[in-house]
Order: sequence, then C-alpha cells, then structure tokens
Amino acid sequence: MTTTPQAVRRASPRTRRAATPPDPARPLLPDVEPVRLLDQSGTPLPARTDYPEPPVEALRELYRRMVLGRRFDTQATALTKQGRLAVYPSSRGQEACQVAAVLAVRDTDWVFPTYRESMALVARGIDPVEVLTLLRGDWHCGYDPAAVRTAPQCTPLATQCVHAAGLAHGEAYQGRDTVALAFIGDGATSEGDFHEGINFAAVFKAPVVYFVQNNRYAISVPLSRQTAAPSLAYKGVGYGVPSEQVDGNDPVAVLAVLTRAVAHARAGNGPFLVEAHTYRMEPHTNADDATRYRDGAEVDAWRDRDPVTRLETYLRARGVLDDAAVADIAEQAETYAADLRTRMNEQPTVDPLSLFDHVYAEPTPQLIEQREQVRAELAAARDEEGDA
Amino acid sequence: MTTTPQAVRRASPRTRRAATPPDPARPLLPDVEPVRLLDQSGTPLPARTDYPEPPVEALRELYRRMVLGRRFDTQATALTKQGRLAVYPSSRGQEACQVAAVLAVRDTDWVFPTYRESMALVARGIDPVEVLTLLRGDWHCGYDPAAVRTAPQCTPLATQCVHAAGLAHGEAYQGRDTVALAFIGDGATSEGDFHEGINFAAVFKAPVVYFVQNNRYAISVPLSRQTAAPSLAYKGVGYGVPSEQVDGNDPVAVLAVLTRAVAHARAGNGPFLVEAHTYRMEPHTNADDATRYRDGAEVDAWRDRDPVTRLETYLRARGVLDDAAVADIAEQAETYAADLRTRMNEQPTVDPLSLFDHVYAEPTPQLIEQREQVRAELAAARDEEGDA
Amino acid sequence: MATTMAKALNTALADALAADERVVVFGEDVGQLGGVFRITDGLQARFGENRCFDTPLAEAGIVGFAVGLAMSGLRPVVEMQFDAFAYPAFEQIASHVAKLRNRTRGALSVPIVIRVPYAGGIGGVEHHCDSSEAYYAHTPGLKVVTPATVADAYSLLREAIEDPDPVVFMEPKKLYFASADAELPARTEPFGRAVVRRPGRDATLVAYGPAVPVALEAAEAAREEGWDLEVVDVRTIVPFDDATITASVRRTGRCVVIQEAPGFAGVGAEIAARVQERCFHALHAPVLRVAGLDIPYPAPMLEHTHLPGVDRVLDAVARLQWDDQPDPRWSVQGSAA
Amino acid sequence: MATTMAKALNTALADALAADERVVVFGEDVGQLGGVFRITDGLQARFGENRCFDTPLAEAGIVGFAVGLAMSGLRPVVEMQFDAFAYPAFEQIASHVAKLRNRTRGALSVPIVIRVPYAGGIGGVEHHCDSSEAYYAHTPGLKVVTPATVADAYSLLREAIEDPDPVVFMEPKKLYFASADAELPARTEPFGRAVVRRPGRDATLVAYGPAVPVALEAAEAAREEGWDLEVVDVRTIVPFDDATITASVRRTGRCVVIQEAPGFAGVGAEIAARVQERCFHALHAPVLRVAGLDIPYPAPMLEHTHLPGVDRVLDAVARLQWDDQPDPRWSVQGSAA
Ligand SMILES: Cc1ncc(C[n+]2csc(CCOP(=O)(O)OP(=O)(O)O)c2C)c(N)n1
Ligand SMILES: Cc1ncc(C[n+]2csc(CCOP(=O)(O)OP(=O)(O)O)c2C)c(N)n1
Ligand SMILES: [Mg+2]
Ligand SMILES: [Mg+2]
Repeated sequence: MTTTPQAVRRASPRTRRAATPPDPARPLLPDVEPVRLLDQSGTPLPARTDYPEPPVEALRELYRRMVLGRRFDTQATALTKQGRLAVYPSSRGQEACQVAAVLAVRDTDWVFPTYRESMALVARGIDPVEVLTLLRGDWHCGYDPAAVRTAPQCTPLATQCVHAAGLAHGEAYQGRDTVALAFIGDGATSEGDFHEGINFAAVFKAPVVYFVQNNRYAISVPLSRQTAAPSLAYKGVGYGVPSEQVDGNDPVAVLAVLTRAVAHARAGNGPFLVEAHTYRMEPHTNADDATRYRDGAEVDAWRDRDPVTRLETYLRARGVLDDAAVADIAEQAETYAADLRTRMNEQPTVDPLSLFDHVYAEPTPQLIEQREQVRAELAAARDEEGDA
Repeated sequence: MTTTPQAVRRASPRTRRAATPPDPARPLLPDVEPVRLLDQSGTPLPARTDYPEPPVEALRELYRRMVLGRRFDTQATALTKQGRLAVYPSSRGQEACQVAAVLAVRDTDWVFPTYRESMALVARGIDPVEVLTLLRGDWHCGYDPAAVRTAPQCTPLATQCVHAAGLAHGEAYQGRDTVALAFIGDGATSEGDFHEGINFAAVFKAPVVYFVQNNRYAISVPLSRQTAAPSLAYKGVGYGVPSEQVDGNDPVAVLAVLTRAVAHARAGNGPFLVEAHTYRMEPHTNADDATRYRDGAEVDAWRDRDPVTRLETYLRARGVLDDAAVADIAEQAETYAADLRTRMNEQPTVDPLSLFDHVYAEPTPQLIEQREQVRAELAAARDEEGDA
Repeated sequence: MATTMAKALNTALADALAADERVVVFGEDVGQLGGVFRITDGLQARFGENRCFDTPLAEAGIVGFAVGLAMSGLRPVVEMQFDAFAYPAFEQIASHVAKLRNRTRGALSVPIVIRVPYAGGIGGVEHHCDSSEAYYAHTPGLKVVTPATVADAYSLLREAIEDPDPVVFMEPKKLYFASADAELPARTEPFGRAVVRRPGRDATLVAYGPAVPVALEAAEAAREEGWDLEVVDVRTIVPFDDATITASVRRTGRCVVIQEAPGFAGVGAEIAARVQERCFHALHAPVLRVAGLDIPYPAPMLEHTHLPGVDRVLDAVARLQWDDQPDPRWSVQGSAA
Repeated sequence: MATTMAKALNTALADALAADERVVVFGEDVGQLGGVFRITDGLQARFGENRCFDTPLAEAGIVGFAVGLAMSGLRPVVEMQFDAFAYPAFEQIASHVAKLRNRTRGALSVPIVIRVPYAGGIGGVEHHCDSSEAYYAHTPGLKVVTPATVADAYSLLREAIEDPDPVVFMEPKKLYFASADAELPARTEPFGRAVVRRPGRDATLVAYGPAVPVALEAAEAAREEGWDLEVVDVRTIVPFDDATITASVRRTGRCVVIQEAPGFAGVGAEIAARVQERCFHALHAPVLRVAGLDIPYPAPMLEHTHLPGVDRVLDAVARLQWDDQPDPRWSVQGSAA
C-alpha cells in the first residue's frame, strides 16, 4: 500500500516533466483520498460539485433498506445456527455498499452478485427465501434470474466480471440502455477473470459498473497479500477505465459515487470502477474462525464506523428522521425477519427425479436411462418402507 | 487510446484537489511520452539524468548483435521457404528490443522468451540450431534451459509471466540475486496470466522485469482491440509496479531503460514494467498474410524508423563505427548465416522410442507397454523393408 | 459439387448469421483476417463488425463474454484458435457454460457454440495439436460434437447453433482442406445419431472426427486380409448413440474403438466400457482400443508414431481372437512389467 | 493410535518440510488460518512465513508460480481450496506442469504437488464437490493419486512430495475427519500399486478415494446376500496397477468399478475397458460401473441421490449374471429410449 523507496527517488525527474504534455492518466485516476460526504460521526463534510448529495427521499429509503438488510443478515446467521442453512456468508458492516449499490441501478438493469450479496439481493426486492435457497441447499439458484434481472450468486471468484461485460454489450447491441452492476471482493481482483472482464468491457465500451467491496480480507488473507498498489481503484487506468474510491461505510458517499458511475456507463462512456473501503464485521462465513487472523481491536475500531448509525445520525440531524420513523422501520424489520423465520422453518421438498430435468433442454438417452434407474430405486425404497 | 469525453469533464474538480495529498500513483506512472534518446534519424536528443546513455562499447556490441540478429532472422525465413522449418515468426523490425533486452541482463539471470524471441535467444548466445529445433520440428525445446538460464520459448500466451515471478522469488528465497526477464507481446497482456503474474511478482517483491514489445498487432488484431488504456505501461500502477514506456526502435533508449529496470529489480525493489513501442515488419509468421489487415503505407512509415540504421548512423556520427567495422560485422553475419544454413541442411534423426523417455522420470507400466508395441511395429516395418 | 470442410463450416456460419439476427461470431482473428484457418473468411465484410468481430486476446474472456451475451438473448459462436488455447477458458466452460441451465432450473440457458479446431496430423508445433474432447465429454451439461465429413461439418454446425444447449464443436484440423462432393445446405442425421459409414460383417470399427478416415482406410486394407469391417462414425459424443453402435457390434461380435487422443481415460474408454456392458454375450473377443500414445503431443517429425494409423488398427483387428486364443500381450506379467 | 486423514496429511506436510529445505507450501488461506480444512494448521508458525505462506487469490498464479519455484530448485506443494477452484489453473497444469519435462527432454522437471480436496458427501454448495480426477488422469505427464485410508494419506503425500514428477494429489473431503488407527510416520505400498482391502471369491469391487469405504460397506452387506466380494483400492490412478486388478478379476470372474465422478468418460470407464481387455476369457459377466450420475453436482439435499451408495453397488453386483441371463436393461430399445 506504500510506494517503494526507489519510487520516491524517481519522483523528481518525473515532476520536472509532469506538466508537458497533459497526462492522459489523470482523468482516469481515483481521488487520492476515498470520497467521503459524512464523517465518521455522521456530520456532513463540505459539499462536492462532482458528487452531489442524493435527494433526501433516496437517503431515507437507503436507511430503511439498510435496517431491513441488517435484520435479514442477523436472521440468516441465526437460521444457520439452527441448522436451517448449510452455510451463510454475512455482510454485516457492509450495509452501505450492499444497499446503496442496488439503489443506484434500475429494476431493468442487471446485477451480478457474489455469495456475499444476499443482503443486496433482498434489498433489490428478491424474495429472501429464494435468495437463501442456495444456502439452504434444496437447489442452486432459488430465484429466476431473468425475471429479477439478477445473475445467480457467483461463487467461482471474478468469473462474473466477464459475464457482466458480455451482458452489457449484448443489451447495448440490442438497443437497450441497460447497465450491468458487477460486485466483486478485494481478493477476487487478483483473479485473471477480473482483468479480462474489465478489459473486455473497456474495449467494447460496455456499460458496466465494477463495484469492489474492499473489506480488507479474502477469508483470512489480508489485502497486503492481494496487491502492492496504492489502492485497488488504481487498476482502472490500466484499462482506460475511470475509477474512484469511496468510504464504504459512508452510505451517502457510496450512493453518490455509484449514482455517478451508473450515469457514466448509461451515457455510453463505457465501464467505471469503484472501490469501496469497508469491513466485514462477521467471520467469512459461520464456518470460519476470524479470531485466527484478526484481533478484536481491529474489529472494534470498525464498529465505531457503523454505516447504519452513521446514516441515522445524519438523517436525524437533518430532521428527516425521528424516533417514530426509526421505530416504524425497526418494526418493519422485525416483521420481515419473523416472516422469513416462519417460511424457512418449513422443510422444503425436492423431487430427486428433477435432477435430470435441467442438465439439457431435453435429457439425453444416457440421462433417461439413469433417471429410470433412480426411479426404480425410489420405488423399491418405497416398497421396503411399505413392508416395514 | 484517447481519454473519454466525460474524463475531460472530470478533469477540473480533480486538478483542484490534485495537490493535496501527494499522489501515490505519480512515481509508478510512466512518462507521458515514450523515452527516446535518439531521434528517428539517429541524432542524439538532450541527455536525461534518469536514463544515462549506456557506455559506447555496449552500444557497439548492441549494434553488432543487432546486425547478426537480423541476418539470423532473414536466414530463418529463407529456411522456411526451403521447407527446413515448419514455421517461423520473424522479429524483423524489433531488433532493438530483441537484442537490447538480453544485453541488459547477466548470463546468470533467467530469460522467459515467447515464440517471437528467436533473435533474442541467439543474441543471448544460444546455438541457433538449438533455438530452431522447435520450429524444425524434431523436438520441442532444443536447448537446455537450465544450462543457458532461459525457459523454453513459450507459446501459451502470458503463461510465462507467472513462471518468471516464481523463478525470481525462488532465486531470491535461496539467496541468489538473479533477475528474471519476461518477454510478452501487446496482445498477450489481455490474458489473465499477465495480470496474475505481475501481481504475484509485485506482492512478493520478486525481481522481474516485464518487457512488453508492443508491435501494435496480435496476429491481425490491432492494439485498439486489446486495450482502451492510454498505453500498456499504465497497467503498472494498478499493481504498485513502476513502469516506463520507450521508443522500441531506439536501441540506445531501450538499453538504457531496461538497464535501469533490471537494476531496480536486482536492488530488491520488486518488479518493473517496460513497454516498448515497436513494429513487426514481417507477417506474424510465414504462414500469415499481413496484407489482409494492414496496408503498405503503414509498413513503409515504420521502415523509416529502422533501428539498425538508426544506431549505425549514431555510432558513425560519434566516430566509434567506421566502414571497416561495419564491413567486418557484415562479414561476421554472413559467416554466421552460412554456418547456420549448412547445419540446418543436415536432416536430423530422432528415435521414435525417445517419445517415451521424458513423459515421466521413469516410464509408467502403461508407457512401457506402449513402447514395446511401438518397438514391435518398428521391427516389423524394418523386416518388410528387408523383404522389399 | 466438391467442397472442403473449411468451406462447409464457413458456409454454415454465413447461413446461420443470415438466418438468425441473434447469431454473433467472435474470437481471435476471426474478423478481418477471417480466422487463422479462414473458417470465418468474409463474414465480417458481409455481416458487419457487430455480427463478426475480434476480441481482446483472452479465452476465458471470450467464453465468459459469450455467457453474458447469451444471457442478453444472443446466440454466440466463438472460436478458440487452437485446442490447447481453450484451456484458459476451462473454468468458464466447466463452471458456467455447462452448469448455468441446471443451476437456474432452466430459467437461464447458454446456447453457445464453442468451436475448437483440434487434433493433429498437420505438422503443428507443441500446443497446437491436442485432442481435448474427453475434457468436455466428461463435463455434464455440454454437448460434444465432431464432424468427419464435409456434409456433417455443415449440418452439425447449423444444428449446434440452433441447439438450445451449449455445444463444444470439435473440428478436426487435418480434415479442414479435404474435399468431397456435398450439396450445401445439407442436412444430415441429427444430434445423437451415429452413422454406419461402411457396412461389414466381421468386426466393427468405432471412430469419430480425425479417426474416421483412418478407420475407413483400414477397412479397405482389411479386405485384402479377408476381413469385412464395419465402420461407425460416432459424430456426436454427447449425446451418445448406444443403439446404432450396440446393434452393429451385436451383429459383428467384435469391436475396435479408434481415437487420436491419448488412450487413458479418453472417450474411447467410455465407448469400450459401454459396448462390453451392452454386448457382452455377443462378443467373441474383448473390445480393443487403438488410441494416441499416453504422451504429450509429439513434435512434427514424430507425430506419425503417435497417431493411430492403418497398421495399428489392423494389428488390433488381428488380435480379435479369430482363433480364440487369449491375447498374449496381456499376461499379468506383461502388464506388470 | 487413532488419527484422522486431515491430521495425517498435516503431519506428512510437517515431516516433509522438516526433512527437505526445498519444500515450500502455499496457496489460499494455508498460512495463518491453516487452510479451510486445517490441513496446513500450524505449519507457518513452525516453519516460518517463507516455507508456508498465502498468495494472491489466483489459481493459475499459484500453479504457475510453483512452476517457476520448481525451476529454481524448490519443491512446491500447493493447495487448491476446492476441486472446482483448480479449473482456473487448468492451462498451467495441462500445458506446463504436465509437459515441461517432456518438452525439455528432461532438462527441466516440475516436482510439484497440487493438492486438490475433491468430491462430495459433505453437504457443500455448488462448485465445492466436483470429482475432477479424470481431467488430470487423461493428461499425460501428470501422476494422479488419491488416498482412501489414513495411513495412505500420510504415505502417498510424502511419496508425492519426494517424487521427481508432478503429482495431482486428490484428497476425498468426506474422509478428512474419518479417523482410524495409524502409526505415523507410516509408509505403505508405493505409487503404482493397488491394494486388496478385502479378499473375496465371488466378484471384485474396484474403487478409489471416496468410493473405497462405500465398496467395503457394500462388501459387508453382500455377505448377507451370500456374496463374498473382494475390494481393491486403486490408490494411484496414474501410474495404474493392471497387475493387481487383473489378478483379482481373473480369480473372481466378475467386476464392478465404483467412482463418485459422473460416469461418462471417467476413470471408471478406463478401468472397465482395461479389465475387459485383459480378463475377457475369465469374465462371467460384463464389467459393470457404478458412478455418479451424468449431471452437475447437486445441491446438498439431493446429493445422496447422486452419490453411488451401497444399494446401487449391490444392485450392480446382483446384475453380474449369476444366472447367466443377459442384462435386460441394455436391450437396444432400452438404450435408444
Ligand atoms: C476461483 C475461486 N477460488 C477460490 C474460491 C474460494 N473462496 C471463496 S470466497 C474466497 C475469498 C474471497 O475474498 P474476497 O474476494 O475479498 O471477497 P469477500 O469474501 O471478502 O467478500 C475464497 C478464496 C472460490 N470461491 N473461487
Ligand atoms: C493462450 C493462447 N491463445 C492463443 C494463441 C494463438 N496465438 C499465437 S501468437 C498470437 C498473437 C499474439 O500477439 P502478441 O501478444 O501481440 O505477440 P506478437 O505475436 O505480436 O509478438 C495468438 C493469438 C496462443 N499461442 N496462446
Ligand atoms: Mg474481501
Ligand atoms: Mg503484438
């Protein structure tokens, strides 16, 4: 994250010529400091012409969905403890990123989430039970991606970056002004597919926003093992892609920066890269033991930057959020969680024979043969039960 | 290659804050203009403190090997026409890059060449017949990579970028000050392995110099289809790797820039990225028809930037090269070519049974079985000939 | 009228582009150059840069981009320049192309055609001659097709582009410029159908792609030795036609499977296993395999030793226990050596 | 003393690091965390950050980095976090790791061990349960090994690290925490040797990795049905032990091959093909296969339907034509359905 000694040595001859001619890199580089519109306590910072503050209604809705999102997240963690979910990757602490991102795009846009984005998907309005199907384990993708314009949550890291480029190009090719929003983590930026995806998007000027949630860890591996760059946003210039870094725990800044990035893409200027500096408060998944690789002090420091409190403080100070509203939203969250709990407590039934239905549009003779065998096995099993 | 309109629009707020704090990207970015020490006609440009001109003896040797290298290249092309080689990818026009690169490293350093680097390898002192074995087709790699500290010429594009990182790290780990020089083309920078290789090198501070010969085409595909970046050297900053661009047809500049890059790596500062702007005068290989994708005018324009003439003019002007020396070197080149011709005209013999010798250290029972079968077939064939 | 397989493939792509607005063709050098084998020659000129175009040089990118385009409703046909250069795309192929329909209960489909010029016999240098069909055939969700005739090249490629599922379309390089009489557009047997290329009574040679001409040549040569051999062209590896092959072997009672890929765990192993499972009581001899050696593809001067040729096929046929003697090569000692 | 396979692997790595300065262990989360399965637990603390370390998150990078380290004289042992996450490294594995020795006539070698936790039965979500051994077994130049016992886990891993050739070391996830009595350091049979885990007279079950416990269980259950089954553990897929397996089947006259991977063109196909080639005259029934279904690995709630279990194995045994009736399932009509 720091520059090499030699780099400093090189600085002088550089600056000597820095003026002439204009540096083509400059407009593509991120601000040296992450964009921040609220300070840690939620007090507004000087307004910025390049990142106007979103309308208050949007900020209130952002707050509401963040509260519901967090409640969803804690409920999902609880369901895991009760054995209702095989595993759950929490995004607690990343609420500003998860929710602002989906508010920055339209329903007609496409979202490319990872396993980390369950909160983002419910914030986008997808049925939470359908979102959790993957983790409950009755099937892989529980929602209809075409219907909700959201790709299945992607586990093979960074592969979705290329899909987003293709989808965005395909939509533009067919005359639609769809923007693709691709989520990716800090660790996954080390994968070749991140490089290939953003490069395809840049070369074809495809309307994609690459949104890196830099939560400082890839499971146990710290950012310093992923990159020696000043910051991940500095990768944009190498593709000719303008980039920005933002305080990922400042909900107002995240929404402002992503809104601009989406507008940039929709206007036909090609992809945009946004890096949000944030932190995952929970372990990688419930199966992970975070105490093995990070200490409590670090986690506590980030607790003070809680994005939900931060936004709440700001909205209250602006007088657009009062106790009544907060209580009402909290109640909505409880109802949402209760409903989810009830529905997740129903044991889903899945027909084993459906395993053969979607491998191909029509099963091959080989699959039909295997399906008949399984059908016979199931019948035999039923008979035995009958006997017993 | 140009910046997006919006990018220009963004410029103002940027520059407004550009001063504070110091931009960590600046020391990692290349000069806006490729480094050039000789102009197109071979006249020296103002000296640069950051890139001191190499000693005259080095430049004379550079010239000598470029002449020999070009002669080797034309000879190889001729051998292809005579059917002595299956295929040959010429690097005519890239002599400055091919030769200066290998002169910038030590015999104890490791070189990672591609199929394009045959000229570089003979300039490094590898037996030309061993270099051409791959293309003659009697085996894959004709030289002993361990003996000449040169990896086999790499065909799967960009994969060598990762090997170079590993080799360099391994050498440092064992206390040796070896530098790895990895060649790569402009097109191959689009591959994920370029990204992963340079990133591994950066994270482990491995002493690797990545040398991109940007000859503007990947077979028929122009640079504009590979990147929207201002230039390929701008990829370095995204890895925290200092980078430079250089006029690839200015032999003095290429040697100066690579010498510095190698010193940077050897000093323990991690990798360095150099992009050389050059041009391939011949088709991709003899099998290619370049007229399908580029016009003669473009080729002619580059003919005027011939690196050999350029260096010769300069050295003559400096009075360190005269007709006698030029004639002597030309004669050395002819002898070299004649010797190569003679040796390549001998039909190599390869034992079919050797196919089983190096798949594993010891052949598996399955391979032994197959070897016996082939042995029997060969015996039977001999008998038939006997009868005939 | 005499046509080459290369021309048939080119015509199939042109006809598909003309027939369906959603078809797009892309890859490395497929645009202005028309592909290193000229399979896409003239397509960009005729259909424009939006329908046939070059991409950045990155195979995972090409296949992943195709996945995204397919999600947007298009029907991408991508070219991998050579067999071994499809390996960078392996994750995209195995984890996305093959699985997307199943993962989404059919809500998303990926009607992509991945064209792979494969196999050797062309004097190519390393990494240009791999036979990689088994990697795809072992990956559920992919269809794997490989033509051996000019008419099939056209018909199977058109069908692949029309197919609702992803198809890995393996093109035998060495047959690109072999020409035959074929009236295009031709429609031959559909996916899932193997074809008897030569009827015979004594034994069945099962082959696909580049091995089919070898099998036919061997069958011709075998006549002099008094054997009447049947030759079956598999054509579509997935889905596989058990019916045609089983029927043939039950008739002849003997079977040799021929493939150019290294034998170990190749498609030929699957075919041999299936045939003996289904034809056990009809077999007078074990199902034998003639395959490439279990070595990396050799340099040009040695490839003829590697490739299954007519003599090797005839040797196998000769071992089909016409005299009911067990095959001595496979004494336990021998294989334990 | 009772030990788990996970512990045996961990001990093998520790002993290898202690025994040979050149050994380095790296991958994703193998350092401080000790790996997501804790196979590298404690190694970084004991041997330092230079000998056991985390890398950037990129599998082609990890394997390619290992190639470079091997060229510099080290002996890298890399971990792929899960089976499907080795696919990004496929080009590095197939085009470099497998071929480097051959390309250079032995001047360079790549003594790398690529550890791949594989297969299912652990309720893992998609992409975490692939059985990918066939991809590697079909690639000449790679050795492919998979332990089914705690002692083999230790011994085969030590041998893999000492081996002069690259080894893809496939670790059956579901067996990681199964424990057994094993004195470590243990040295069992070397590469290239299959082992009879259970002697029997009536039929031979051939299995490897996660399928071995299934085979043993099935053999137990079969006793009640009056069948005395022999169980052979393949252990090393490449090199393959024809001798042991052929000897067994020649004795029993019947054979069922069991694998968890989808059956089509899998390793089981190779084994079935080899066995019928070599044991034709000893066979009373076709060699049958029990394999995973030809589908993408299912979601947790359905994996038991996919996995070859005891019942499916017993069904196959029952079909070994004890009464010499041909198997009705494979009437031509049936398979053409
Ligand atoms: C290709 C691939 N390799 C490895 C994994 C295993 N894995 C799952 S999540 C993860 C860490 C990802 O970290 P990051 O990209 O920072 O995202 P985060 O989990 O922090 O949101 C790893 C290594 C995977 N899913 N895909
Ligand atoms: C992974 C891979 N994909 C495709 C190819 C086929 N191929 C060989 S050279 C080449 C063009 C490379 O262009 P560039 O990197 O600019 O190097 P140049 O040939 O111009 O020196 C291509 C596509 C390959 N060798 N490897
Ligand atoms: Mg992270
Ligand atoms: Mg080039």
